[in-house]
Amino acid sequence: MTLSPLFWTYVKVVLLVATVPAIVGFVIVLAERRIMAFMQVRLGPNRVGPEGTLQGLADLLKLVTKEDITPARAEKAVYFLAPVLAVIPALTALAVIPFGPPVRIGRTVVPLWVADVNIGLLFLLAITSIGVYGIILGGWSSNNKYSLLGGLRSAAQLVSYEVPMGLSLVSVLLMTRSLSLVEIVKRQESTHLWFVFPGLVAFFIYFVSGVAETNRNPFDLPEAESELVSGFNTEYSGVKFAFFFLGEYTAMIIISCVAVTVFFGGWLPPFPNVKALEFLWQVPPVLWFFAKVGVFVFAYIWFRSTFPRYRFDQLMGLGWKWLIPMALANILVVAFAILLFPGRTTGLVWLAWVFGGLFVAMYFLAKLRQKLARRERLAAEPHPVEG
Amino acid sequence: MSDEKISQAEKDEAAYFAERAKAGAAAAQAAAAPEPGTLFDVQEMELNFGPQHPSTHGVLRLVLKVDGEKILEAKPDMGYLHRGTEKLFETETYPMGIPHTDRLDYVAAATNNHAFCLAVEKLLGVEIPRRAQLIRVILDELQRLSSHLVWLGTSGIDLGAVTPFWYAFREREQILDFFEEYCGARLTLNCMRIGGLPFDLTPGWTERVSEFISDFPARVDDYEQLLTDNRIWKKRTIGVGVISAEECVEWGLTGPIIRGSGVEWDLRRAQPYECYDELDFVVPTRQNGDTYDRYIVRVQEMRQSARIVRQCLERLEAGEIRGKVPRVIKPPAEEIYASVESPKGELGFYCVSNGSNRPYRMHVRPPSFINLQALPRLAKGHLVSDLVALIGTIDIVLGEVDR
Amino acid sequence: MADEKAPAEEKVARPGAVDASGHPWVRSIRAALPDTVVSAKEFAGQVTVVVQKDSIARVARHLKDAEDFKYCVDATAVDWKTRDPRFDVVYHFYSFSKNARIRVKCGAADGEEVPSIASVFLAANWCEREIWDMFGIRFSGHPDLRRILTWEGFHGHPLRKDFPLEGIDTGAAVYPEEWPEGGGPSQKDPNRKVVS
Amino acid sequence: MALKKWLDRLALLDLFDGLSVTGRHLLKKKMTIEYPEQKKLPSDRFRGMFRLDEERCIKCTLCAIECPINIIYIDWHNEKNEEAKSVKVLDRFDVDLKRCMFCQLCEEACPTVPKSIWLTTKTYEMAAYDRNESLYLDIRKLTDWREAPNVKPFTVVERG
Repeated sequence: MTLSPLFWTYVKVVLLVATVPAIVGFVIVLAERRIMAFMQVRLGPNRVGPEGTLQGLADLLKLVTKEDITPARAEKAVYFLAPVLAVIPALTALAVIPFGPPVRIGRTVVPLWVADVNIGLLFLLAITSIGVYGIILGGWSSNNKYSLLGGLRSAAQLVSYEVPMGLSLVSVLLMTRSLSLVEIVKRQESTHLWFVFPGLVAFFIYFVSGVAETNRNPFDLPEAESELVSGFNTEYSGVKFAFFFLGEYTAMIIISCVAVTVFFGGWLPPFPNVKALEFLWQVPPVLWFFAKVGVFVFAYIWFRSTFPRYRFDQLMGLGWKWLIPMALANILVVAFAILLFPGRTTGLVWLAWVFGGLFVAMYFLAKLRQKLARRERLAAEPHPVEG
Repeated sequence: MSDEKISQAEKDEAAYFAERAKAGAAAAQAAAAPEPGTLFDVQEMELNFGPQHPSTHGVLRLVLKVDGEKILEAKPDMGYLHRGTEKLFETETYPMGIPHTDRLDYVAAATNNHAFCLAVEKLLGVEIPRRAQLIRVILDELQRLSSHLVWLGTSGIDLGAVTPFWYAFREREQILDFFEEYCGARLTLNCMRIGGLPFDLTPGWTERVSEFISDFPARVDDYEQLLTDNRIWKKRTIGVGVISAEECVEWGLTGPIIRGSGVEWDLRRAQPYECYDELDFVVPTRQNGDTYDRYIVRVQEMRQSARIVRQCLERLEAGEIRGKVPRVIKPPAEEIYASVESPKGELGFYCVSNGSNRPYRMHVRPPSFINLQALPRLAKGHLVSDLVALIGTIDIVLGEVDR
Repeated sequence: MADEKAPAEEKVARPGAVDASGHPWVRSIRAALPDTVVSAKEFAGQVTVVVQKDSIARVARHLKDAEDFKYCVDATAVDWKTRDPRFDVVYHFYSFSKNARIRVKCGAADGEEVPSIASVFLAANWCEREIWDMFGIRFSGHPDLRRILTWEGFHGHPLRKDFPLEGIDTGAAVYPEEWPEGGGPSQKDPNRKVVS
Repeated sequence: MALKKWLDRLALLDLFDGLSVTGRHLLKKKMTIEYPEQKKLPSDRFRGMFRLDEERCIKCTLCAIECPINIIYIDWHNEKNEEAKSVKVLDRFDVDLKRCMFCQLCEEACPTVPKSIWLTTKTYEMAAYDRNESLYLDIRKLTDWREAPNVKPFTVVERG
């Protein structure tokens, strides 16, 4: 008996919709809270279940049993719709992410993606930006000034960071010549090169705008507890709040997934072409994928516990004055490198060396300069602090 | 109540009811008027910032007029924590007033105690033994450290940097342990008495403090590494809330604010009390008078405080801890103003005595109250995000503002 | 204090206040604004000048411009209850160049207005509001004389000596919906509700 | 100068510095004290809950007089003891703990040696469901409050 591909698609959709919220609730939130706590020399939640593993369940129970409040004079329909708008697109976007190469189950070959759309990247960009409407509408419909400010900030953030994100992906498109995410991974396999190396600048821009797009620190302006008292979700409680929460974390997963797929070779192990490292292929590719996503989520958490928050206008300035010109210039450079050796990847390799070398050189120069400046400052201080 | 008081109260009352009648009429008129425009029809929006807001550092309420996020006008509204401390002083003997001073600036209780005691001691003309002076200075400076650490943590959180808060509170916890060991309380210390100190140091205290102090500059380096050079921190603070030295003087600003604007004025240096005149320390100043400079000044002050504590620990020698104070404190019928450099600025006590054992009038000159006065001036034209930075940089404690 | 009968241990001998009419700052005020200085004294190195109430703003201006007392430390008041005039309004000014403070006082009877110095020193603005709030002394020419620590509509002035220490029943906490602006009903307000 | 500025901007050194601080702390010793299981012992001078020694107390009411907020209520009467000497007997010694600010002035005022009322009992767990009942101490509570129910075992954490 063979099962139709459609059946497998249903199975995958159900699996995704069921597991991703569970992963968000149980793994990522817990990991975030505990890792942040560790960085802040404290322990974090460790009471519910062994080492706090059931914290997600407790949070879920709390949120579900909480009273669901709708403020007086709120736009009821929109207020109800906004959390849904925040979650559905985020979950939909997961459809095009390739978690691994096709696997054989029985006699059927099942690809580990729901759909290999040939406009994959465009689809992703389009669908994730719908999620922001949830935040904007939620902020507006709550009839609360702080929420409104949060929603407006979110709108501005969306406008300024969609552009650099798209532009940074364009330079990758030049390398892959395909929008399909599966195709992008395969292309990285065939060129023996993760695109993060030639696309270092593109990756940087993509990740910065990704952090901004998901409203995470240091770009968490729409929420900004200390300024807007949670901004757009001030008035939300219970399940609706849980939906916003879920939407935000799913968006974070998607940004990480796309970064892994486009820049870090998707399910490929590190250095797929090096003979000595062939044993890495023994690890199932899906695990490689999840490990890489995990690294990105960790980076998100790390940023959150380290950086202060940008101001609204500075955020816009960063987007428009820095990231967009940088992305445009990067496209030019990449295009030039590709055109220099048409049909071959030599240009990309060169580009990788140039970008990598430049950055490392700059970093160490700056480090040196910092050390010298510190020594000078200490020498110039009239009363150096001894001991 | 005396007769004249009643007549005055009646007059007040009549005026009040007339005003209320007028307000009621206005309200009725407004109700009859067509529905006011919705949020989008008006350019200006009134935003209630506080009293329950995470970054107003207590129960400060600011009524903001904002255009988008730009602040057109900020009106502070306080008094939510008013407890009538000055009235309480009048009803109690001098030593009984000291615990009340703990509750003024509750993150820096030792300096409050110190200022109170200093005022009464000046009135009495009491000399304080040298050991007591040194211990007082140590307590003051440890308190300054802990207060600045609270400031660093909370103003970091206001700007979204969560982690320095925990590091700062880790160190503060150690300082509070020292206080607990010395006087038995962590926050509301009540650790000074008129004429000296209630206790001598416990054995081993000085060693533990000096160990902490020698470790402290490295900890400050950590905070600085997180914040000082960080581009986001710089962007959020440089050029925010700039105030010139002349304006600082005009507004009566004190403490790190006036030093951040380039006025090297520190009561520990300008009018040394206790044994500050023989200690070697720098009064850090910066020239630009913005939030970043005030941040730098405070961080430098932490380093200097550590130095002062170390010097005092070196100078400690056995001796009396309480000067010759009469059992019943009855100062001459005079008036006195005495002030110390609290972590927030000049904290003064103006004491009027009528020769009895209670102060006739005890007025507090709270640095936070006077500094807060400049907030509308600082906030004007900035964004709402900057407002939290400004509240953080003024470093108010509402217990002191409202008294 | 506890036992008033306890024998006072040795009283510390202390010179009392001395007359400071000859102090240069006092002379300077006298020279610039004749007939303003009522008296002057010095105690523990602190100079106190008592001036006429109506000229306080001019004295402040003179001290600021001519004597370089650029910094208004504080302004407060003292209620003497039975004295005439009833109140003392007390100002402290500081001079950076002299590194010294001066205390300027003026008397004010109940209901009298004192000229505001908020236009001379911005710092005095809130201090004067506090004095109005706590003592009920009005300041003429103050830009924004509202109550500051208590709320608008509060009855009485807490730091007056005849204000009861226990406070007064403002009713505000009991019926917030009845008195939305926070003003407590006075004892004679016919609408006042009493909790049984 | 401009070159330096650009170098600093593009090398992201400040951001990496910050990340290194938090990264370093990831594995450092944690400061959390897991409260009910672990406890930090208060110092010897810690001002906690009151304790009264009725025998030592000479009923001079100095503590009540010295209390800044008048929360100590003392009543006593004279009684003849077996030697026909008149002795003071306490009728009431109440401390309204819920208003107490733990300033220790009462202990300082106490003239007996050792003190008959003292706060250095190393007690700080005074949470109660009913303030008026639990935090209003009469003589009985002041002298035998140690019968605290349900104290779970805990480990003591070193100070400092």
